[in-house]
Order: sequence, then structure tokens, then C-alpha cells
Amino acid sequence: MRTLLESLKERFPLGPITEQRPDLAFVTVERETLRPLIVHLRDREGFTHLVLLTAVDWIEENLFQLTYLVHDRANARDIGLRVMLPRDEPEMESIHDLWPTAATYQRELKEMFGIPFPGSPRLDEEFILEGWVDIPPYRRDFDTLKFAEENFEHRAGRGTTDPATHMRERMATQGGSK
Amino acid sequence: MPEGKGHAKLKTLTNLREVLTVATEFERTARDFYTALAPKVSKSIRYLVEELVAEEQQHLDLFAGLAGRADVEAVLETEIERPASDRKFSDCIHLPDLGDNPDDQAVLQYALAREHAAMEQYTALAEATPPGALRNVFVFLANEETKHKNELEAVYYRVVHSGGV
Amino acid sequence: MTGRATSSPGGSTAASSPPIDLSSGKYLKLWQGPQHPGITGNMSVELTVCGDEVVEGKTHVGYLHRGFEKLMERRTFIQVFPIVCRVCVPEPDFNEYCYAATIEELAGIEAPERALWIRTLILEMGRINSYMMYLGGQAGALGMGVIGQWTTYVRDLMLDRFEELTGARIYHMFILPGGVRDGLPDGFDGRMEETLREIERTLADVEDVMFHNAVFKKRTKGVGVIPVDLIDRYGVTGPNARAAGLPNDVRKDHPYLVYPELTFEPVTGTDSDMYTRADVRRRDVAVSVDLIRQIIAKMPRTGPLTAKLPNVLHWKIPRGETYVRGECSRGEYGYYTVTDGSGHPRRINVRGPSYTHAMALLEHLIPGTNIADVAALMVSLHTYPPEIER
Amino acid sequence: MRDVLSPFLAWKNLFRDPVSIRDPLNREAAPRYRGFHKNDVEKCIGCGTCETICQNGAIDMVPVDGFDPKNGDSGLRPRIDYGRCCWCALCVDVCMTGSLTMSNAYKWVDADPDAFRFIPGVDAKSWDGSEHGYVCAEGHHLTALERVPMDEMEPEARISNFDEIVAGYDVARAKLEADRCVSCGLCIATCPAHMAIPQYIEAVRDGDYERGVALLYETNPFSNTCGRVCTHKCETACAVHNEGEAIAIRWLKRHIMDQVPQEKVREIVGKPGPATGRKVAIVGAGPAGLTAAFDLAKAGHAVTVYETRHAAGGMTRYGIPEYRLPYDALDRDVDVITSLGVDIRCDTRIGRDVAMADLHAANDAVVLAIGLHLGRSTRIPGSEHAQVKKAVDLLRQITDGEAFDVPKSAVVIGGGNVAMDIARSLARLQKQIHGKVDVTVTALEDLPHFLADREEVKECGEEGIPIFDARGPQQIVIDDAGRVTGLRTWRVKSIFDDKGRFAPSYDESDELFHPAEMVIEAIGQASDVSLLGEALTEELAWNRGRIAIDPDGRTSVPWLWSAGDCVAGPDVVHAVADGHRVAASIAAVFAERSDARE
Repeated sequence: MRTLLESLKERFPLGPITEQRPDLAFVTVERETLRPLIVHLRDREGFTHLVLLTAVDWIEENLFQLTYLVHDRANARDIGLRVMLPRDEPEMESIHDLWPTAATYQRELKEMFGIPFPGSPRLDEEFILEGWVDIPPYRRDFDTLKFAEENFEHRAGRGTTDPATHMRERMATQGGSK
Repeated sequence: MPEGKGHAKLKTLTNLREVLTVATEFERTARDFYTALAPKVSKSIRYLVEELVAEEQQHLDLFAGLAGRADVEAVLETEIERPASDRKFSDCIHLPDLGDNPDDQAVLQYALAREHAAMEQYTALAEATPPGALRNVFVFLANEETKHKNELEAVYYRVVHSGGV
Repeated sequence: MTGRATSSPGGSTAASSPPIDLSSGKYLKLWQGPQHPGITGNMSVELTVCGDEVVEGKTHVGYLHRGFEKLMERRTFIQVFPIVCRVCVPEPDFNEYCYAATIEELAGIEAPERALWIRTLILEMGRINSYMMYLGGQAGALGMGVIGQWTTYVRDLMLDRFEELTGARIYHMFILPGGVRDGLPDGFDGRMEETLREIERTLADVEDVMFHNAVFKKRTKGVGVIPVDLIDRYGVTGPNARAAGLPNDVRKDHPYLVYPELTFEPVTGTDSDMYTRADVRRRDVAVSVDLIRQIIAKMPRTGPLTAKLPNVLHWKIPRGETYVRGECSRGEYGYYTVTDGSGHPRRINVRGPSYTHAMALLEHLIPGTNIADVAALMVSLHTYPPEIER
Repeated sequence: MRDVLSPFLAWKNLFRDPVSIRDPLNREAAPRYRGFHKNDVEKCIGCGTCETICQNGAIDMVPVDGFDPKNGDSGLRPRIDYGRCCWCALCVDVCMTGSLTMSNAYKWVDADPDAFRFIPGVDAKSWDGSEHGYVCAEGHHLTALERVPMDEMEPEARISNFDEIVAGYDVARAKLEADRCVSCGLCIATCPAHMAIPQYIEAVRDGDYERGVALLYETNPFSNTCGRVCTHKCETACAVHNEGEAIAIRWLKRHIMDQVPQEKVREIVGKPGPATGRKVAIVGAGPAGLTAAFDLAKAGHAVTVYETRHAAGGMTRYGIPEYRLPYDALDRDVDVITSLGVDIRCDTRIGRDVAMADLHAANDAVVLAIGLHLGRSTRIPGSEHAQVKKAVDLLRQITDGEAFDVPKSAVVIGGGNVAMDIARSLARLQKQIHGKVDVTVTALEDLPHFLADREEVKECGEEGIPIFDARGPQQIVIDDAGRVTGLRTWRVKSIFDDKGRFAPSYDESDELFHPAEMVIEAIGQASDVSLLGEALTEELAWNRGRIAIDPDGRTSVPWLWSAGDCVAGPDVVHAVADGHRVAASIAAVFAERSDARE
């Protein structure tokens, strides 16, 4: 893995590298580097299996992280390519031509995170949601609890008591004796 | 403090009537003693003395009531032997001088000794008396004094052994 | 259409098929699902047919979306543990294992040896159950209802074993970060052996009645072939890939838990059609039965079951990310877990094999099939919709 | 051909017995099955940890008739909503007492959906007596039960000096210890000062010590002191205490104070409030008096504290030895209080240097917080001898550095912490001067009734001080030359009667003689109320030997409040709570007076 990363470094501008396990490394790359790098990995280095493509919302840093996890079967190792996109302009190049199955991931990311992949098949068709009008729900600023409180009713008959508060109220009458 | 009057009478003790009379006198003397003591102690511990007054008054009333009961009347003239603890008891009839401003511990120690002597006296009398109404009276008196002594001991522990910090 | 799976029948459907003009009167739109006996789970396939030939199939999911990945972000690390199993109903234990493994890795915790054996045991038990549901479903999709009755019966026996081991039949909630909840109950070995024998007996019957069956062969041989060059392009894993001759099995390629200490060979096929896939799965049950016997024989019976966890009520895990995979009955199951130093996961992404098999791959395989084969084709990919939409 | 015939093998099943369960309605689940909950409500402490861990929000903590809140038990019990429960049993795993379990019952039909929301153990159910069901596996705990060890000086190292024994946690260990807390808050009610314990423990977990200090000072300006010598009753109420070792709440408090420089502490505590023009005099610079001073100064009142001894701190300085509470730790607490402008006048005795009446005249309110500094005597024969000392007097001398002849051998009468303090202090002095420890402790109480802390008793033993428990002192033996030779004791057969009341009985035949050059009485203390003067003593209402106060600490004399050990008995954190109470009462009275003026 170390050798591979060294050789990749010579060919591509790589950002921070995390060697999570001997068989798993994460590498941060620029938006533009992703495609040539992933093509290289797929065609030259044996990383033919696209394990997953997903996003992480680092809202505090105003970034979306796209993670492309590719797997090299012969050497039983994985590389996760991290692309950090500005949250306010997160567009990313599609890779459905490299792996047709990527279209499904990209469609989901468009719907759940609002990350567009222009040219990806059926990108704007509803995937999981139906008639969704709120912000993309997997973004961190979508509050599921608030959504539930606003859209669903609690069944009557519930209500809890905080032990410390209850004790303070009920034991105060005893004058705080020793 | 004048010497108690009971001491002389004790020497002539011969029967239950005498015993009851002396016992009543014993309580009366104590009540008067504590009553006189109360204003001399600091107000902070006056409750102790006041409680003792009340306690002795209660006993006094009890014994006075006992003497008037018909069943007790019937055995009053029975002769009994003077018990061995008699001397301690009589010692207590001598009232001590606790000084001008006795502290709580001194008051309690005196009261404890007094109750202890009375308890021993009545217990010994009960043992010296054959079973029957008379003996029951002594047992009753002994129990009363024991109870009182126990209460005083609890107070003593609370006051003196405040537990250490 | 018979023969070895060597190459793709063409490019993508969009490029090779003539444009579909619905107003021409030649075509008919047909919805299969979301409530349909020929669909696995709550999913629908929008078919465009021309006569009895299907020219296009579009998958539609979302009928079972519960937003688990998002819910997990609001839970503490221990609170995620009871949720994950719900991502896949028939084979929930991979969620428990993969979640626990990612958390252990990110938190620097090692589950004790004994727990690893029990985890392996549970995963193999789950695999058998999943295959049993599949076999019944595959046969049922072709009108052979009796197979389903048999496999459901032995699955129920295995659920009894799950019940006595884990305290639950379906959602076991047994593999928790740090280890497992308990050891084997008294007398478990014997009852498990009885169950395994019943499974073997049933499997022999299934072989006779289903696999040596002219009708079944006619309907499945040469149908729904996945050419080998599609395997990686479509993210195909598990028996779907092994039926094409590739020995892809995470248990061997990327050994985890105690698989390095167990003896087995991945089951492969050559024809990559519906029949081969079914046959690979049937033979894989036998592998699992053997693995369970090996585990029961070799596993340590004493020792701790859980690693010492920090107080789970304020468990925080440093920033990090990792991916842990396992070989479930349908292929590669994995958890991509991202932590940010807080008491909650930043992001958890569940990679279920159905995500690729039931969507892009199915859509690719449908054109050109007979309308009567669509249901069986879908079942032959062995897909569970809840892991698509999580 | 085989492919045609083989399917007919299915017919063979015609001759098999059916495999279906004959009576599915009465099938019992496996012994470990996770079914409906059971709760042993007598064992349950209502800590709500089950509610906290429930990811479904299925559990409410609700008051239950017959269960009133008491120390270590909130009186609440969990109610479970089976419309939400997912039977994951995390609540069972995390239960702090093991009271919450599950039966293996899983079938229950009821037409009323609300019936599926009930309080296990209170609302009777058919499975309450079920033997089977899920219980947490042996050794499986989601929280840590064992206390993170504390480094302490070994007996050999500590016996020759007065260095602090307890090292205090370092950051890593403190975090681990803080991590064990389940934040249930049961401890808060038991702490006399109602400190925000779970919150400051959380601050330790977060490493946010400045927040920690701010939280401590909300309720306790003696956190350096209490972090070392608090009676820590809170730890007896700790939920973890039920199945493991209580959180080291006291050490964590100390740890917070240890981490923040004094300058920063002062900055966090802030400045006194804008001056109000009100003046308050406080008699006694112990924890009660100085806590009141702290609060009153924060509120902008001018506070003068009168202290008869050379330095502030009261019993925490003059009663507690340095090896338990180093003077500099106490000094830091006092420093913060003086930094608020509180004027502490040491070596000033009321009734001698300043008259009580003058205090009254010059101030808007007076607080009496004089503690318990008079040692009690057994008054047994020989107890008037000059070589019979009172523990409190000796401890004061040691603190003030006054020279006295350290006896080669000594016997201590008493079983409380003061007895341990003087015995261990003397032992150190003996080691320093004579090179050898010879101190014996005799106590009226038997070990199970000891009033001293367990660890004090243990450390006493480690330092080579034998303890003779259940010994009633009878006589201090004095030889012909008039020298004390030792103490004669009788064995105490029983000390309390069946009602727990003091009723000692002795076995006179079991007599022991404890040889010693000096006898030290450490049996109890009294308050030196003589400084009040006769007139004020008469004017005040009393309550069984102590100045009578209302629940706010105000005496029957309108300008006088009283707080601390002298009214509440010995306990440092209680004194702190008292200090807050009188300060609040005084502030309220001031506010009333202002309103009346307007």
C-alpha cells in the first residue's frame, strides 16, 4: 500500500493521506484529480471494483466530502478517494461511464445531499423520496427531530420527570437536613 | 441546698407504706432541686433541667396516685427487708452542690447517678419481696426509673459525644 | 442464450435500443410491484413490453425508506446498535457485525476471541436462513410452492436456534460493539446439530425436486445471464459473481472474524444464468452447514464475551473513517463509518449488495427478457430492497 | 429422464409426520427471550439511566405512590411504552441496580392500545413471576464499576511527615473516573450544598476545567477543601454504588481545582457586586461564616469576619491535619473570598476584643458561625490531670506550631474522625521526635458503629496505631509520683439498645490497662457560646442546647443569624450549605427593608 501511495504521489497531486489499515487508505484529492486518478487506479492498478460512493456533510467547514471507495481484488486492498466540495457549489463530474452502477449512487447523492453530477442518467428523477420539498434530507442542517415534531403527533399519555428535579422539589420540604 | 428529709426516714423503713412515702419524697426533693437549679444554669442548657423537673413531677404524680389505689392499699402494711443498695439510694437523697453555673454534662451526670441509684433500690426491693401485688409495685417502680435513666443516657450521648468531627 | 458467460450482449440499453414511442401502440407500460408476489420486498419495476417481450425496465424504490443512516447520526454509538439490524430483515446480523467492527476499529477496541467465534457462528446461521428464503422464493417465482414450505420449515428451526442463543428470532440485537451479549446456552450444540441434519435432509429434497426438475431447468438455464465483464462495472458481488466463475468471496479474499481458521472453498459456477446462481446458493448452504460444525467444534467455551467499553452513555470516538465489509448471502455487505470526535457518528453509509444488483444490474438485464421471466430474474439476483434505501 | 421423475420425490412427504407446532398459542419462548419487562421496584432507584439509553424514547420516569424521594432513590420508576419499545434490552444492560430485567413472555392481547404503556413491577402483569427471560450476562456492563485507583503515599513514607497523603488524579485518570458517571443526578439532593455534581463531572470529561470551576463556585467556595475532606455523602447516593464503587466525586472536585491556576479561579469568580451600603459582621471564619461572607460580598454588601484564632478556616484548619488538608489548599479557598473584599480580622475574639453589642450596633446583620471548638471530657476519675488533654486543643496547638512535650506513649479516647486525626498527628510527631510510634485508640463504639470514616480507620491501622473498639473508659491511672501511667477500660457488651439508643452495658470482668504517658480525650465537642454574654443568651431562643434558628438560619433575635457546626453539628459541606442559606436570608431581609423604605 505504501509503495502504491508513493507511486500515486509521483503522478498525481495528492492531499492528506490516512492509512487506516494496512489494506485501507484514504486519500484527499482535488475535484479535478479524481477522474484521472480513479481511471488510473481502475485500469492500471487493479482497483476495478467500485465499492461505494457516498458523501459526508462537514457543515461546520462548509464542505461536502465525497468518498469513492475502490477495491483491488488481487491484492485485497481498498483506497478511499476523498473529494472536498464547497457546500454552496458542490457540483461534481459523473463517473457513470466508468462504472454504470455509479449512476445509482449519484442519483441518490443528488436527492439526499443536493450534489449534482451533470450527465448522470436519471439524475433528476425521484429516487427514494416522493414529493419532497424541503432541503435535501441527508444534509446536516436538515433536522429530523424537528421534522417529526412538525409532521407527526405524539400519542397522549406520555410525560417524564427528571430525577434530580423531582428530588429537589420533593425533598426541599425536608429543609435540606443532613 | 438543705439536706433531704428522706434520709432519716429511710432508717425506720419497715413496710411498703414507708417505701412509697420515701420514694414520693425522693421525687419531690428532686423536683424542687431541679426547679431551683433551672435559673442558675445558662439558658442554652436550661431545657435539660426543665425536662428533669417535668420528669420528676410526673413521677411524683404517679407515686401519689399509687398510694391512693385500693389494691395497693391492701399490701401497704406488709413488712419488708431493707435492701443492700440502700446506701447508694440514701446518698442520692443528699443533694449536691453543682455550683453557680453548672454545665450540661454536670447536670446530666448528677441526674444519671440519681436515676441509677433509684433503679437499683427498687430492683433490690422487688427481689427481696415474695411474688404478689407488692412485688409488682416494686417492679413497676424499677421499670419507671430504668426508662428514665435510659432516656437520660441517650441525651447524654447526644450532648457529650457529639460524634467527633 | 446458453453457454459460458463471456461477454456483454451489447452496450448500455439506451445506446442500442430504438427509442420507445409509447403512442405507437406497440408498447404497453406495466408495473410490477410494489405489492406483487414476483417482487422481492417493497419495490417496483416499471416495465415497457412489446408483446410478451420486455423492452425496458425501470426500478423504483423508496417504499421502505426509514432514513436509518440519518437516524444513526442522532444516536449515541450504543444507541445505533439496536437500529442497524433493521436495515436488512432476512439477514440482519451483517449490519450488527459491520457496525460493531467499524466502531471497534475507530475506537481502538478489540472484541475478545470468544466473541469473534460466536459472531462467525451467527453470521453463518443467518446466511443459511437467507438462502432458505431465497430458495423458496426462487422456486415460488416459478410456481413451485412446496419448496418454500420446506425451506421455511428449516428456516424456522434455525430461528429457534437464534431465539435460544440471542433472545430474539428476527432482529437479534446480539452483536454489540465490543463483543457479543452472551455465550451459547446449555445443550445448544446438540440442538444445532439436529437442525443442521434437518437442513441437509431438506437440501437433498430440494435438490431432487427443484434442481433435477425439467421445468425448473427449462425456465432458468440460459436465462438472465450476467456476462463476466459486467461484474465489476455493475458492482456485482457474492453468488451473482461466483456463478460467473469468479471466486469472489470476502470470507476468502479479505478474511475477517475467524474465517482464517476455518476450512472452506468458495462455491462457483460457470454459466452465470439463473440456474447456476440458484445452484451456487444451494451448494453454499452446505458450506455454511460445514462451517457451523467447524465453529461448534473449535470455538473456545470460556473467556470474556465483551471488551471493556468506555461508559457508553458518553462514549466519544475521535475523528476518523473506515470501511468494514463481510460476505453476506447476497454479496459484499459493508459499513462506511465516519466519526468526528463527538458522541454520535458523523455519517454511516450502509453498502448492501442489493444496491447495485437490484438497480443498475437489474435494469440492464431486463431488456429482451420474456415478461414471464422478470419476477424469477429479479429473485435470482437475491435482492432485499430495504438495504437499497436504508 | 431423471429431471422428469425426480420432482415426484416430493410425494414421499405424504408419509411423514407434520412438523408444525401443535399448539402454537402456548409455545413458551426460549429462556433468554427478550419479552415484556419486569422491574424489582424495591431495588430500583429511579436513576433514569434506562430512559437515557433508550434510543426509541420508550421510557418515561414517573412518580409512583409509596415511593418518596430519599437519599439515593428518586422515587421515580420507569414506565415503558410498548408502542415504541424495540426489545433491544439496552435498558436492562445499563440498569444500575440490576432491578430491570425482561421476562420471556411475548404474547399479550389487549383491545386497549394504552394498556401497552405501563410501569413494570407496579402494574401487575402475569409474567411478573416469570423465572425466564433476558438478564444481563454476568460481567457484561455498559458502564465501569471499578473506581480509578488513586495514588496515595505508602504508610512508611507518610508516617514521619505531614505531607498530603492523597496525590490527586492526573488528567487521564480523572477523565476515566469522570467517564464512569451516568449523570443521573441522584447525588445532588444528598449533597447539603446541592452541588451540580453531574455537570462538573461532565466538565472533567470535556477537559473544560474553567467551566468546572465556575460550576463549583455556584454552590461551594470551599472546593479545594471539600475536594479533600468533604464527608461526601453524595457518594453513598451514587447510582454506581449499587453494583460497583461510587464515583470519586470528592476527588474529581479536587481535580478541577487542581487544574486551574489561582489567578484564573479569581477571574472566574469575578468581582464583588456594586456596593449596597449594607454591613454584615460574621463571627467565625470557618466554612459557614466565609461562605456567607462570599455570597454577601458577591451581592455587594460590606463584610467583616471576626476570627479568634491566628488564621481563617475554622475547624478545617485547626481540626483537620495537614496530611488530609494542606494549609495552602485551604489558603487558596480563603484567598478567593478575601479577593472579593471580605475583611477577615484574625486574633479577634468577640466578647474579649469586641463586644457583641458593638457588632450589633455597627452592622445591619450579624452571623454567628462559631463552630464546635470546646472539647468534651469524659470526667472519669483522673481526667483533671494535666497530662489528660483534649484532642481539639492539641490539634490547634499543632496547627499553630506551638511547642508541647510530645509524649512517648499516648492513648486516645474516641472513635470519631477527631480521634483518628489526633492519633495520627501524634504518631507523626512521635516518629519525628522519638523515632517510634506509640499511640493507642480506644473507643466506646464497636467498629461497625464507628463514627470515623472507613478509610481513616484503615489508614490508622496502616500507620501502626492499634484501635481497641468497644472499650468503656473507667479511670485514668496516676501513680504515686502523680504521673499518668495509662487508662483502664471495660469492655462494652453493647452500646445501643434495640431501638438504636445509647444504652451502654459493660463487662466489668473484661478489664484492660492501656499504658500511656498522656491520655487524649476526643469524645465530642461543644460550642463556646459564652461569647454571647448573659443578656444575649437570655434573649435568644434555644433548641436543646443549640441556638434556635428558623429554616433560613435566622435566630429569634432579628439581627442575628447562625450557621454551621454550632447549630447543625459537625460537617464541612453542611456548613457551606448553611452559609449560603443565611446569606440568602440576610439578602432577602435587606431587600424587604429597602422595599419598606421606598
